Amino acid sequence: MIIATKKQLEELKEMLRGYSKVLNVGCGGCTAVCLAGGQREVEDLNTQLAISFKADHVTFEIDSFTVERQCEMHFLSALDEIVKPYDALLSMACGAGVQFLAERYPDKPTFPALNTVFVGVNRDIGWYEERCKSCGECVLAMTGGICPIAMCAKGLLNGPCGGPQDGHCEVNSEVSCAWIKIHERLKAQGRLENILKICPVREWQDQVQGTLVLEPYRERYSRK
Amino acid sequence: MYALARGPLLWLAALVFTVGIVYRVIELFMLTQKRERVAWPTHGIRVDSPEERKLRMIISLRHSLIGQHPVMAIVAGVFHFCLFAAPIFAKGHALLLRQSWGISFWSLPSSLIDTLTIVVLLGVLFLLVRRALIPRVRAVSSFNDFVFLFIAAAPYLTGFLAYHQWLPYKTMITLHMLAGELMLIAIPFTKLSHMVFFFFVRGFVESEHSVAPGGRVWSP
Amino acid sequence: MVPLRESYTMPDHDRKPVDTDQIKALLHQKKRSMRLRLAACAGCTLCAESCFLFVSKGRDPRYMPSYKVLNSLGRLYRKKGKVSRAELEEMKDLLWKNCMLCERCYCPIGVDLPNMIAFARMILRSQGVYGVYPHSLGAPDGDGDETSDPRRQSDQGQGEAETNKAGSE
Amino acid sequence: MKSESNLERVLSHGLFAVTGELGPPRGADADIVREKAKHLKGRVDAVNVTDNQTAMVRLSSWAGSLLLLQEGIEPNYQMVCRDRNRIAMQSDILGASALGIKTMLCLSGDHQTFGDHPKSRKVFDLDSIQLIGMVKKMRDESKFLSGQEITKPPRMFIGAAENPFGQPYEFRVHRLAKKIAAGADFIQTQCIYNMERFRDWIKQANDMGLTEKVYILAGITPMKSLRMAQYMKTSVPGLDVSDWVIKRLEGVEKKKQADEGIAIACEQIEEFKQMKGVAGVHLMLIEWEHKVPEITERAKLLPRPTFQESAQGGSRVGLSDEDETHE
Repeated sequence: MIIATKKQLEELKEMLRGYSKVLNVGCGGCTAVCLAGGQREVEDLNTQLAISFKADHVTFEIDSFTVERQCEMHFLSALDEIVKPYDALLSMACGAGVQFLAERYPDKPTFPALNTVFVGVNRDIGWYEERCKSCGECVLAMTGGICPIAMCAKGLLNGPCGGPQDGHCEVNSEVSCAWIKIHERLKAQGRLENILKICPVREWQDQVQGTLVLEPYRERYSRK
Repeated sequence: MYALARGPLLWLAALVFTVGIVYRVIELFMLTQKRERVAWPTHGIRVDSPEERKLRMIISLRHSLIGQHPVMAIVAGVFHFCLFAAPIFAKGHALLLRQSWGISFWSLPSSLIDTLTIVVLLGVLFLLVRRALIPRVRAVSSFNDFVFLFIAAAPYLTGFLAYHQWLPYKTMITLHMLAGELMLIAIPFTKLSHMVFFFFVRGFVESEHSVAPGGRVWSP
Repeated sequence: MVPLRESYTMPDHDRKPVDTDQIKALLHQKKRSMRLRLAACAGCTLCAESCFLFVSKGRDPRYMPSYKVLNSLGRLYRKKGKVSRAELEEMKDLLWKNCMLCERCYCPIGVDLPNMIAFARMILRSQGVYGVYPHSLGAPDGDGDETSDPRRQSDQGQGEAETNKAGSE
Repeated sequence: MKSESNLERVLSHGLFAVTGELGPPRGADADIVREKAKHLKGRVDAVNVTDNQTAMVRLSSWAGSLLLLQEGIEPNYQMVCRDRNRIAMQSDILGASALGIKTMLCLSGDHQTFGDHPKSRKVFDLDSIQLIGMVKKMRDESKFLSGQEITKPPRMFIGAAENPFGQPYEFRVHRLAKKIAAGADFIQTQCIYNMERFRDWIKQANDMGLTEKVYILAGITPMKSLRMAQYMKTSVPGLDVSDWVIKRLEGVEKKKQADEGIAIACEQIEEFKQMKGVAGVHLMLIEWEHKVPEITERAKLLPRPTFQESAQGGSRVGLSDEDETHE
């Protein structure tokens, strides 16, 4: 799941200064699940902004609407009529959702309310951990299901650097060394030979904006 | 009938109620488990800005049940409070306790109990009207819901009538005892079991909305 | 554990009858905990506003978390698994179209509705009934499953949709 | 010979090699490099020029290496993966080779959070082992990483680092094996303060036949003081300081602690001279370059061999008398 967290109120106020009628669009996808951009957070933020601007004697009106997911156009279509009277849009989706919203309503200034932080897991309520860098070439088969790209500070592919201390990363003693964990797990599974071979230089996949078309759908999108 | 209601049936109801509640609590303990935490978050804690912190109280209040549904929240709160307080502190019940077991239990003035009872009855009326008239409540209502409203209201209505002796006392008090016994028996095994569920789950099971995280989670 | 008949190919549900025994067995697995939850629901409807779909779709009661649960899992238990395929299809709409499983619903009593929705979804999947993305090639109803076409949803939602106001002058 | 590297000559002649280290200044100050170089000249076979060590911005390592070349010292050009992608690295390697740099050390590099620009973007396009493989490919196959031909390949003696004390311990020797398989010609180890563990590690390397394929230079950093020893024990990641080191420094008065530190280093060097699988020592005297003459003297590492180029491409060993001319 994509994890995001709300920008601080001060930054959002600075962004929205000068717009008096704003629609805050929530997202029922990942950001709702990670307690960052669901309906509840939309209402919370709107209340914060309304009170805060009122205290500054700034005329400001903000309404809310939450869609299923902002990363899909047909869900955004529900907003077509609704957005009309607004000066600006505030999006509580991830960075991808914000851009799709902005794309659907190009004449409306669209602002992000969240910082999208990583692809991660839900460790517990309100506690998330990064697990994936969406690098496009998964190495988890080699590394026993622990990602060195996401979880080693240097993204090393051929074993740990010289620095781990008591099982922790030298960069942050609160973080476990990914390679020690990889070594441990592979050893337990009897698969250490995985990391005794040299992992060759990777072909990074992030040169241009990623696009993916599934083969069965290729026909559908081929230019006639 | 009076003797039956006051004797064996009362015992039976009390027994079923107690055993039932204990059973439900044990069941809830069995269906949940202690949250095993092997790791704790050590970094990456998002810090709210001072202004956000200042507004936190207002926002949580505004988005709590009281902020969102003030009428329903207050009615539900007062209703449930009176539902408990009226029978526990009724003079008649304390008297009965002293006569049977010689235990003295303090009670509230009858006029106050009277008021509590009226509040309960008004609360039931409110819930009844709500259930009958508001479409979204009707959408999740079945015949049972009305039955349970009746079961909840019956002891209070009969008790009120018996106390004021507007109808034949002996009949009313028998009905009152029967109604009370019915309610006690119904609590652990019907919709009224939300009494146990509420205290246990909101208090012990961790969730986004748990009031007091008790460190338990639902077992898979 | 009863093995799930998860099908990854086109389910041939038109021909296959509903496997009541399998549904029963699945229902039995979590009978205690699910029935306890179902019984605890007081039908107060205070969960409604916590569902963004309820709010976005013109406060249609069919989007209420309790409605969705009572009319899917609740019905399965009430009928002891003896449901027709048509009923399962109805439940499918409630469980996939009307719920995004964002797990953000609020119950004052503490019933964890998402858990129940997820369990009901699992039971439906065991019968080859599940929400399919519109126009996906693997859709059981061929090209485009009408009932789960979100564009229909949004058309329906548009007229009734209302925004929530929070403003200051 | 894989390169014309002085270090390679020393090692291939079976001589006990000595390398030093020089940290370039945090300024465009060539004189500082020259000043430090004076202490090293003639006393070591090559000098590591660090590449923005601890991620602090410093004069670049190739420029520092050129300054050493001008001073007549063989630089061991360090390159880390933190700041450059494969394009910049290959280009720098070609440039360094063209200007006469013949030895290089391939490292992953300290993480940027340790330095003065902690929020800079990390690169780590390659890791150290992949970098070693890339340099080898450029040198031996005359090909870029892409597989395209290099007109004139860089002739580099390829070094790598290894930390025998890093975790997980049992993996360290395998990591050494990986570096050798990737193409490392020599290894410089992390500073050694735990002789038992080092002996164990070198034994493993001997048993696996690794020391026959690579020259291992044991890392030495004499303790300047008890405080430094305590700091290194507790606060430097990947270091393993044995209690006996601390005890010995505690045993002498504060003024003589530096002297004791050098004494310990000399004893270690004596052991390394005898140790099977150790081909030399790497002296890392951090901001203590002026002590190099004293240590090399006391450890009987002088004079250093010199080689005279013969027309046939071979070389003749001689012994340096540089230290006399410099005193």
